[in-house]
Amino acid sequence: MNFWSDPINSVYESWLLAFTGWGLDATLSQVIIYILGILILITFAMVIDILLVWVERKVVARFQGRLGPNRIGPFGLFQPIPDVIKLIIKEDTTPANADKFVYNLAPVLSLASVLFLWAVVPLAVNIFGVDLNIALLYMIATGAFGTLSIIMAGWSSNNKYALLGAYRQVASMISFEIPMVVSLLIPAIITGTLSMKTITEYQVNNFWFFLVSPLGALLFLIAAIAELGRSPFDLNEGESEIVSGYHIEYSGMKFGLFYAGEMLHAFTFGGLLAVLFFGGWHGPFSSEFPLLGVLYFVAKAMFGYWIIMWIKYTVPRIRIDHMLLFNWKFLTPLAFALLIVTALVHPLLKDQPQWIYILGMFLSNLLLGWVTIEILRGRSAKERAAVEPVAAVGHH
Amino acid sequence: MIPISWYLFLSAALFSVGLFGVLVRKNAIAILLSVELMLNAVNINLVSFWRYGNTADMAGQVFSIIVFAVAAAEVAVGLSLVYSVYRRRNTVIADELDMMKW
Amino acid sequence: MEPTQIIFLVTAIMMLSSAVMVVSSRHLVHAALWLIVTLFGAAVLFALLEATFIAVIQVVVYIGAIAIMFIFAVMLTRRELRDSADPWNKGWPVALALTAVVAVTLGSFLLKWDGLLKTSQPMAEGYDSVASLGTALISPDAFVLPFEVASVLLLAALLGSVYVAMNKK
Amino acid sequence: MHNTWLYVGLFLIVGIIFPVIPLVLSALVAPRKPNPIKQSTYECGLETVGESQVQFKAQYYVFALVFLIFDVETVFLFPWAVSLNIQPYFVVVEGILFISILIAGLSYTWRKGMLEWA
Repeated sequence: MNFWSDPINSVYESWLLAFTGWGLDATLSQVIIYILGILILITFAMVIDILLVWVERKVVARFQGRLGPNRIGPFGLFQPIPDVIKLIIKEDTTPANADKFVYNLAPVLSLASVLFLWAVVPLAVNIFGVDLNIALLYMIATGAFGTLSIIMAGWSSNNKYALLGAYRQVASMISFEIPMVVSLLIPAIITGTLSMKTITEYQVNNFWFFLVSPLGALLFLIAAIAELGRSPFDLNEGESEIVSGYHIEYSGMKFGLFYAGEMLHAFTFGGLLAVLFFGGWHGPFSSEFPLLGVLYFVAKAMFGYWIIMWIKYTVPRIRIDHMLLFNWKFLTPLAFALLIVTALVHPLLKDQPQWIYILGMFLSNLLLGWVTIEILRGRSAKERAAVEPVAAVGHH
Repeated sequence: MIPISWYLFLSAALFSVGLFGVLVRKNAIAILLSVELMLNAVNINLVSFWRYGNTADMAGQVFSIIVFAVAAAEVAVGLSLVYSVYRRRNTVIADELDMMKW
Repeated sequence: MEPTQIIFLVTAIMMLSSAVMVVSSRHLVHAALWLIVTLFGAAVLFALLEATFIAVIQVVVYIGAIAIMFIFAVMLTRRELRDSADPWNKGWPVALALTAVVAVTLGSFLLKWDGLLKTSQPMAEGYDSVASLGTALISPDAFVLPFEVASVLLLAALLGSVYVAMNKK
Repeated sequence: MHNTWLYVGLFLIVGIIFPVIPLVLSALVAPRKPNPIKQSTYECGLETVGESQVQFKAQYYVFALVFLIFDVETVFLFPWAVSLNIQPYFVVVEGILFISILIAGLSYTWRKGMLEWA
């Protein structure tokens, strides 16, 4: 098999041949190759993660009119290396009353829950960890471990601020999981599968789902930002009130794991946004040259990551009750309304020509968005009418 | 190949551990934790009978999904009751809840 | 021994020992964390049984929602968080005897059954458990009634639990 | 040939072990000189008053309750969504009935003011 058209399978087969040639059992050599492949995939993710440290620092500097890291290497590109070395050789303090085992397990679980996601993300036409037929649910399941790691960290640190930060973060993560799951259902309805590989292939052969469900993509993005705990939903950190949230007592490499996990999580959500709504690895010549597909995927994921950063460094933090009520009173009903509209329109139009289908779905999304905005406008006008007389008195 | 007996015996053992927890635990939340163990034992039974029987008949899996819904409902109502009692009586120790004794 | 058998045994031992920790642990948060280990073990078993959907749902619902609920509830009623006293009530020897009777009865019933050593048939090629589950759940001649009843059950649970938890009287 | 669940299982194991490596590395090279001040609870330099594991607000618990119910609901919706393409149209109505029953529950809790931050 040709390396350039099918790199994973060609490497797999040549290695399998080599291992069995050395007299190893077929199952055992399969396990060894799997582990090697997993290590390569995880290392790839971690290399991107380390680069993200530079990207994040450089971009935030530009947003704030600074230069950012510029001393080590061209454009300060090698800045992450001393950062990592510093984290490794830093003394690691543990609070005296901490629950040691849980305290140490939490950062590991935090990064691991993000790494787990990379098992199912399709990087190119035939470069992917595994084609799971329930990949979307698997993605939600890994999120459960992330939630767990946060509550473990907050609880075991034996610190009030950490615990408050964990409460806030967990409450917002579980709340925003509902609109996220519902927005995942839209690609599932259109393709009739939960496999990310099939969803991407459907988009390559037909159309990007962004066209038929712009509202779904928007819901996914908002829910993803809230899951990540990034601004405007970063009140789990709230440095002016609870210092830095659930990882306040962590130092050295343990903090580094939380930090790396958060960074990679944001990038992975960018990638998932690409996979679900923007065609994944799809681009010119991506089917012929899978390695090019990986490049497209990384570029799209980086674009999603950049949008998340853009929002993070632009908008201010909101209050925890506003955030939770925003979810339960606005985002969740909207998500379910979108699900109902999609479930009604999709079966009606699926046998029509493609342009009618796309137009119909797009218009139904647009209509729902317009209705939502009108309802919001009516409500806010009512609220303003109730508030304004008081404000007028205040002015005089 | 794993014979079905392995699953059934594991599930029976898990059920017994859960039953013991329900009977001996003082704390009401711990009792609910043990009930979860028992429900899980049931679920293992359901799914293994599905797998070792006719896999085209989805009754086993559908039933275990219903068990998930029941478990969620049980946890929601149970924990709310515990919290409600805690607010009135300031305790979650089941032995101290003696309102209904006389 | 086959690899699947080894995986099963490791998982079973892990599940049973953590289940024992759930019922014996003094600290309730630890008990809840041990419960998570047991629940994850059950998910591994479901994966072994090739019930892929159930395996993932086990993690999503039990670890992602129910276990978190338990930890929240423990923290809400935290005056009893550290049981310094005995976590078991005085009647535990009786309970142990009772449990032993139940376990022995269950075991003897199982041993009498003749299908005990039954092994599974391999799954059909290209079998999609999610799609067939979906078809079974919503087709009118299968399980559509339980499907709708489940939503009523969840509705009742939502209303009841929120009312009980937040009732100020 | 390619065993899906074997791969996922191995991925979970490797994914858990991988983050431990930098921790072990750090434990080997980092200095360790603990003292009571370093190990005390960090509260911006103030002395800690009372227990650290504070009781949390009941409102979080209500949101967790609503989440639990809706999480289980989505579990039912996944098989429904996947089989929409191969089912007749009235199946859509069944799902919408299912969703609207739960939305009714959400709007009831909303109306009763139980979602408000008390």
